[in-house]
Amino acid sequence: MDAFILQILNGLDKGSAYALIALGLTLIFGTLGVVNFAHGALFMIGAFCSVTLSKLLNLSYEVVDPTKKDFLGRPLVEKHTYIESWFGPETGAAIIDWSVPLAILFSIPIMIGIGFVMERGLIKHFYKRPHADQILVTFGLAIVLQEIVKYFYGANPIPTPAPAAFTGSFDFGTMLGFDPNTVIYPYWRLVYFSFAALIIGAVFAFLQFTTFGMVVRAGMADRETVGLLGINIDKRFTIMFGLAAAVAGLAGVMYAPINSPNYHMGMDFLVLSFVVVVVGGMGSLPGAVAAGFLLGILESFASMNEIKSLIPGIDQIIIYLVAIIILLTRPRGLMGRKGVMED
Amino acid sequence: MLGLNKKDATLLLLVAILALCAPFILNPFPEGSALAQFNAGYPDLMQRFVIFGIFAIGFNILFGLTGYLSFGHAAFLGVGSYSAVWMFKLLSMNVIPAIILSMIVSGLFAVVIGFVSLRRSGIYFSILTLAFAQMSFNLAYSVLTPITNGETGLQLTLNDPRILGESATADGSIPVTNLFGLEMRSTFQMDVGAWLFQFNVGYYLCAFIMLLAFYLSLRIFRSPFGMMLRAVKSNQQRMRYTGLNPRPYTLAAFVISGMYAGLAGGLMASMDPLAGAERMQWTASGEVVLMTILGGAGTLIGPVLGAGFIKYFENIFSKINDNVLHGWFSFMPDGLEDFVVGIVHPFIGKGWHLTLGILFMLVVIFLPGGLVEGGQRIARALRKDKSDDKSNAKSNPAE
Amino acid sequence: MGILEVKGVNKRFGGLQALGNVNLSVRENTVHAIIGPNGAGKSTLLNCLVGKLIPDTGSVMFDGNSVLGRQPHEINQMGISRVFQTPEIFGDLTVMENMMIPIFAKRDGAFRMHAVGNMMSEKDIVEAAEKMLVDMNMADKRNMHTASMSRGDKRRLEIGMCLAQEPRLLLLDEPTAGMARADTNNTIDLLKQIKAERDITIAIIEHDMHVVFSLADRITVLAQGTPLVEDDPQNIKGNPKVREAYLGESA
Amino acid sequence: MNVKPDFSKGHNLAETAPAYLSVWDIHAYYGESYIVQGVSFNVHEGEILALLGRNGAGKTSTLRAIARLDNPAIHKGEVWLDHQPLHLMSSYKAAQSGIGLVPEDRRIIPGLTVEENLKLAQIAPPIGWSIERLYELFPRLGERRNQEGVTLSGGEQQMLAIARALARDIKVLLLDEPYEGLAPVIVDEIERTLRKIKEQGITTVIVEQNAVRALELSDRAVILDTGNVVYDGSAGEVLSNKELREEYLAI
Amino acid sequence: FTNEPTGPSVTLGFNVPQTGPYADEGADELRAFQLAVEHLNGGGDGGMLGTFSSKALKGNGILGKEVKFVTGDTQTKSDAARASAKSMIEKDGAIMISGGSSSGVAVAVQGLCQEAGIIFMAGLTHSNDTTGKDKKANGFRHFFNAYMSGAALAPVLSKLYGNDRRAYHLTADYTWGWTQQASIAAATEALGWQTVNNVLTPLAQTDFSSYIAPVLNSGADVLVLNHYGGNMVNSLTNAVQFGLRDKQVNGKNFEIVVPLYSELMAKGAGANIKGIVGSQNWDWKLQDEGTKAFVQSFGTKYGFPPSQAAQTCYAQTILYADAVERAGSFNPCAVAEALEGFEFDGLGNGKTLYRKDDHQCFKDVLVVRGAMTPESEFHLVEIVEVTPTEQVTYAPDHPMFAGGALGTCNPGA
Ligand SMILES: Nc1ncnc2c1ncn2[C@@H]1O[C@H](COP(=O)(O)OP(=O)(O)OP(=O)(O)O)[C@@H](O)[C@H]1O
Ligand SMILES: Nc1ncnc2c1ncn2[C@@H]1O[C@H](COP(=O)(O)OP(=O)(O)OP(=O)(O)O)[C@@H](O)[C@H]1O
Ligand SMILES: [Mg+2]
Ligand SMILES: [Mg+2]
Repeated sequence: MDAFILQILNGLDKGSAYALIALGLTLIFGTLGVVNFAHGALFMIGAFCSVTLSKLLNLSYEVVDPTKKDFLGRPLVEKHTYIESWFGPETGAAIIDWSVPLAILFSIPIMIGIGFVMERGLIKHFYKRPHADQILVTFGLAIVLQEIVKYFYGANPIPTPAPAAFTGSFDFGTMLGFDPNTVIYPYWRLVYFSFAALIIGAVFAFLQFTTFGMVVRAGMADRETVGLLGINIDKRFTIMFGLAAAVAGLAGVMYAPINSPNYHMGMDFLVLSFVVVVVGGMGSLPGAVAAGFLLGILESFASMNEIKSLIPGIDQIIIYLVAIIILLTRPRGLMGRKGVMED
Repeated sequence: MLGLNKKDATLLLLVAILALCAPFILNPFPEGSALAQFNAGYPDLMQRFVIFGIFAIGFNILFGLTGYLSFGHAAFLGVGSYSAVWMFKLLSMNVIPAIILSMIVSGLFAVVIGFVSLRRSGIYFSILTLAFAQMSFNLAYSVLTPITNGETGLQLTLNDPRILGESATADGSIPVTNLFGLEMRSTFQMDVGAWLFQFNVGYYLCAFIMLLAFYLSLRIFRSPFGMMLRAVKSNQQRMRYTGLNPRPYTLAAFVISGMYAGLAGGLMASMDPLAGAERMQWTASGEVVLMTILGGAGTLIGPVLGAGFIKYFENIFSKINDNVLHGWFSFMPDGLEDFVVGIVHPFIGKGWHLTLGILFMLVVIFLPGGLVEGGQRIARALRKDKSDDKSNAKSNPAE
Repeated sequence: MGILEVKGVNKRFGGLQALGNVNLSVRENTVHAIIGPNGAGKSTLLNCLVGKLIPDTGSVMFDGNSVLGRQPHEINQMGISRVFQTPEIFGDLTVMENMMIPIFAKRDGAFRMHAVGNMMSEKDIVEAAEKMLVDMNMADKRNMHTASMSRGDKRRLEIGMCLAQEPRLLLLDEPTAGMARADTNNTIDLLKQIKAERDITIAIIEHDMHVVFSLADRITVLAQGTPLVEDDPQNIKGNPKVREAYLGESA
Repeated sequence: MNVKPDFSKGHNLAETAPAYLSVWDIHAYYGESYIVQGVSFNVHEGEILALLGRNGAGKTSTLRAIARLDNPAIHKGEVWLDHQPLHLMSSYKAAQSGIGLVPEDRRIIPGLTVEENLKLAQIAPPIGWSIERLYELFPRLGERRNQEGVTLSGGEQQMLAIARALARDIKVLLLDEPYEGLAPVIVDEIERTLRKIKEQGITTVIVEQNAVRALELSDRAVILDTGNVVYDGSAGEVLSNKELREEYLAI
Repeated sequence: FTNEPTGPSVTLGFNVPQTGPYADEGADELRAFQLAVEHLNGGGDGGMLGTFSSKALKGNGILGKEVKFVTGDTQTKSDAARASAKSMIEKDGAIMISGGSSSGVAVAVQGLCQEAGIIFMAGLTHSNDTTGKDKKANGFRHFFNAYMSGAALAPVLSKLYGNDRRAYHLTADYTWGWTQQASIAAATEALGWQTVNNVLTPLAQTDFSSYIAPVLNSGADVLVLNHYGGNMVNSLTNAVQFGLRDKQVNGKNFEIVVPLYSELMAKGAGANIKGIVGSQNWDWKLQDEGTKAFVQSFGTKYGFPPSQAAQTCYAQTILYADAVERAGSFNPCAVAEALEGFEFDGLGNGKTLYRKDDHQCFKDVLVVRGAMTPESEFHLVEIVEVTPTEQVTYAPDHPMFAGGALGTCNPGA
């Protein structure tokens, strides 16, 4: 029972990451109809917003300490951060410690800006082009973005810890009457889950309670006719793209403490997020979110020893297996709309 | 000629000449010159060009004609390789049975995967094929290690039975792949002045098979079957109401292209008897998609060009390091030399991905029809230059 | 006993009864027109005949065999061809290729590989297609990509493609909509000629009364999913109910 | 005016009243193919103009060019509506300036219900008829308001397309074959509506294959042939002049 | 023999990951190779040439021929690595290939070199198979292996955590992971530890939470992470997130062990590695003369201390050159003979033996622990113990290394 609860928690947490990435992807892929292979790169850039902010906060001046020696036997050059010298060691340290949450604010304008530039400068010309061309150009872009990040940050993962206040884990077990330490869950992952729920809710509300969503959907189905109705669809597409980039970026910002960011983390998630979006059904935001959680939970269960011992290697293939089964039983995924990218 | 019209026959002839003379064409720079770095005329890379060419030609039969975008074609390549290596391990080092088996096995795989995946179209189809390939890859890497040798890849050993051959040669090493005794790796070297040309048996076998594959694809493109496949792409609804069932056509195309992939895999293993799981990863499937689009999907020669383009970058650009750069620019004054090297540095060696990414974008932005369109534009420009009459602007059907 | 027998067909879309207990009998070698107000269920009825929709209840027999439960291509192979309300043609292919495909389908059935033959060396098919193009007055457009044709041309092509199959039953859903008057008259002549030359039964949906009354041997008026009357053209013209519900004063 | 054949009688109206919508020497291309080859005509405020011609004459292309759709692309020429230069605008700007096009293939937006299709038309200003009023005009649409637009019957879609144009406050209504696929009663109904619209001062350009009906409704007619204006004059003239009709309309 | 150098220079091929997750490690290897070439050609301060026990090298290249090199990208994929190695052999005429950052690649390239008649000096490869069932006569490994990790770790673990421990293994689901897990399990079980569970994790896994979560519940009090690279960084980060490091189980402190450490992984895992025990082939803080000379030379040139991967690649290049020099020929068979059974000192790690039977190198192995109070940004781990050679030596026919045959050396065409 406790193992079960634990895996549900895990699944929800994993699922929230999948759902968040898939949400951003589906805004572009499911709604605008652009196969965006650069979406993973946006996620990665989000994570590197965290890294960058923490680097910026850690900018330091150097002081030579002749009493100590460095590895070559020369006097040691010590580094002191400006932040600490400006705000005093305690406040300074606290600011540095909170760099990841602060990066949320830092990243929103950056991501929206990147989204705008990407859409206006590149994607705009590809709405009417075949999907294959979209794949090629966005894949090229993804590589370029990745390599730029790699050039500046290297290939190695960069540890980006959460604020100290969130280290450790919350003991659900004692709350539910189990033994202590049986059902624990890290605070930061709980934060991530809540954050994901918040973003998902906000995006839904935006698209549900305004006509924006309907217009964009209509624009994707038939740009020309929407233009005939006096609507400037280009502008809305740009906004949608910015929104999607921001969602992807925020997913990345908050993910940084969970796994140290590296330049190819986007590619690692890319295929999976496409699977999630398609299993959810093209063009359906609730579908993408539901599929994210479903696959997250199933993946967690598949990694349980009891199940692995029954079917060896099941955790290696579960996502794909489920995807196949769902797509065969439900032609358009969980909640897909008819006619969206079916040809 | 050979049941082809004049234009196609010319194209085939052109490809044949290119393939035959590749050792010369790809080695334009004299040995030891600064530009020798850009020579690609060595057996391994030439083999890769034609093998990936076969892979892409096959992929294009499915994608270019029917529009079904498979994102899992690498699975067939991988399966083909494994089959071939197993043949080398169990039967003999002759490449013929290995290649045949690899085509059969990948064909069977394609029947199964195609049968299931083709129940859906569009992106749903793509994801189904992707899912199958990723499952194959993940399993090959882990659970199926007894068959695939997992991470390392399936290799030959001295203990393999090789019923019709020998486990080990007289001097105690693993025998090499051959075609009835003609060793794949044997290379005839021709020294011409500063040039060294290499004529490799394996390459010519691959090139010959590639020509066959190309010829077959030409015939398929021009055949009634090819027309049906284009009809599938164009309007399945109309097809059904015309009394044609699209499913067997798409399945046939899928299996044919799967067998092409298997053939490529088998050849790869024949040139270098190792089969690694990465050959089945989505990135490998993505690569053939990129090759095809880059060259020009739906055109006959495009995929081959695309394959050559990507493999060239992978193998040539990745090997240019700062040392080489300094060698090239050593004629410049020191400060300038460092500056130029500094500028070029991010794009070569470990930065070859960056260059490739940029080129992908440039090609697709400026040449919507891929490299083939680039060629056509050049040809058109040349023609215009010659005869300055108003060219008939009729768009000619795709190559 | 007609060649096409529709008995008790019902079809619902959610809350909407699109077809309610439709009975229809089409006699062989006649032109049977189905008319009725917009949304009466005419196209839905055709859809049930070709396998695009499956009726909720009822039976559809073609020449003594049930149509229901068969795939669209099987139904076509039985001898039923259909022209759609919005033209369904192979947009990426040329006119000539469009014309060849149905002829292949007629000759080879649902599937035959032909993977290495040259399409242009199939003499019989090329000839038949050429002839059909001449008949349809489209020979000059043979190498055009159909996507860029005007809609009237597309429709004419589609009719030609269906005729090329030499079907026993031809279903036409507003074949002359959007066609210039001259071409409409051509089409009427063509259909008459074809009817005279071969054994063919035609079921036609049309809002253009000129076409209906020039061609039809018999007319069924469908309203709100059920047949209102079935009669000879003359009687239909005079039927006050039909005038009120459908024809209006200008007919 | 830059009209090639001079039917001087037809120019009466044109010469006296000032032009409201003025199309001047437009040349438009689909890719490389030259389709609209220098078309000019004027439309006066509140009048109905019939734009006629055979299939493929370039009627649709002309309307699309006026509505500033990218395809065909105008390479040369000017379009003025009420002193606004449409030729300098993109299509949504042109629409906001008062152009309302009912496209020939209706272009109902998939995935949206009937009501959403109408709502969509009222997102950008200026807003015209209320949705309730449109349902009064086409009760059929009111009944189907929550059905997905593309599943409507052909005629119902046509109604929706017209309603969608009226949902916006437009100055000029461009109708591309509005009667196509409609039952005769509905055609009568729409004709009445168009007259009503005319009374409200809306200017209309109507493209229609049913030339007689269109001419009866219209004040003036422009006839196109292979992308050129071959007649520009009164509608009555065309109706009464048999030669004209036979030469350009084959009726 | 293949690629016999005829001109005034000789070409070596350095095949390292330049793209993909191990690109940084590859870059460090490349730095070491370049440094080695510089030293062989008589440039720089000579580095470990001065401390190397064999004095055959004179700083005038190899056998008087100037050393040149070509580089390639393995992409950490067997296929790409072989393609790259082939191009070095076929196009550039490389006489020796070295480098690599994973066992799969090492085994694949080693096989290729055997077929082509080239010497392969493995870079970073830790799997038992490289000199076990996949050993090749033309291939040599300077790096230690999983068995040695186990053998070195076991006594330290016993000393630190006692002999009554229950271990839970998370293992990367591929060959290297399996051999390491088997080696560590065998070594710890010999101490009296119990292996509660061994869970295989998919290679592509990035989030290990669902594998970590059940650990506390299993009654285990030690978690062994048989992961490398990104897998290890993530699984360790996740384990620490779950608070495993601070928990008490069975009345003992819960402990985490990472059997194979690398500097880059340690850097990637950041503060999470504090106090976590593992093993290393070499560390720049060793105090022998060879290490000091190398660190000085490398540090002066690049501004930071070398990684163990760099040290391995440097040593491999020097060892190859020295063997050629001693054999007096570039013939791979002569070189192999010179390397087989070769005993030397002064390349770091103290006295070292290249065993003839399997071409595995035997030397001291380091047990290290994540530094609790780092003195500088380069101070990631501290050395807990230098396990002497005898303790990590095993018989050539040890079952973990069984199967496969060395074969005979192949000089190629
Ligand atoms: N898929 C569907 N879902 C819901 N309602 C549908 C669907 N298809 C058709 N309908 C409805 O069923 C009714 C009959 O439609 P049908 O297309 O058969 O009419 P029709 O007689 O062909 O009309 P028209 O002459 O205008 O083409 C219409 O009211 C239409 O809205
Ligand atoms: N998208 C397109 N690309 C290329 N050519 C086109 C395209 N659309 C139309 N054409 C061509 O332009 C010409 C004029 O077409 P248009 O649709 O304007 O004629 P129309 O007068 O409206 O005819 P119809 O009465 O059949 O609707 C036709 O010859 C047609 O083939
Ligand atoms: Mg209808
Ligand atoms: Mg038109």
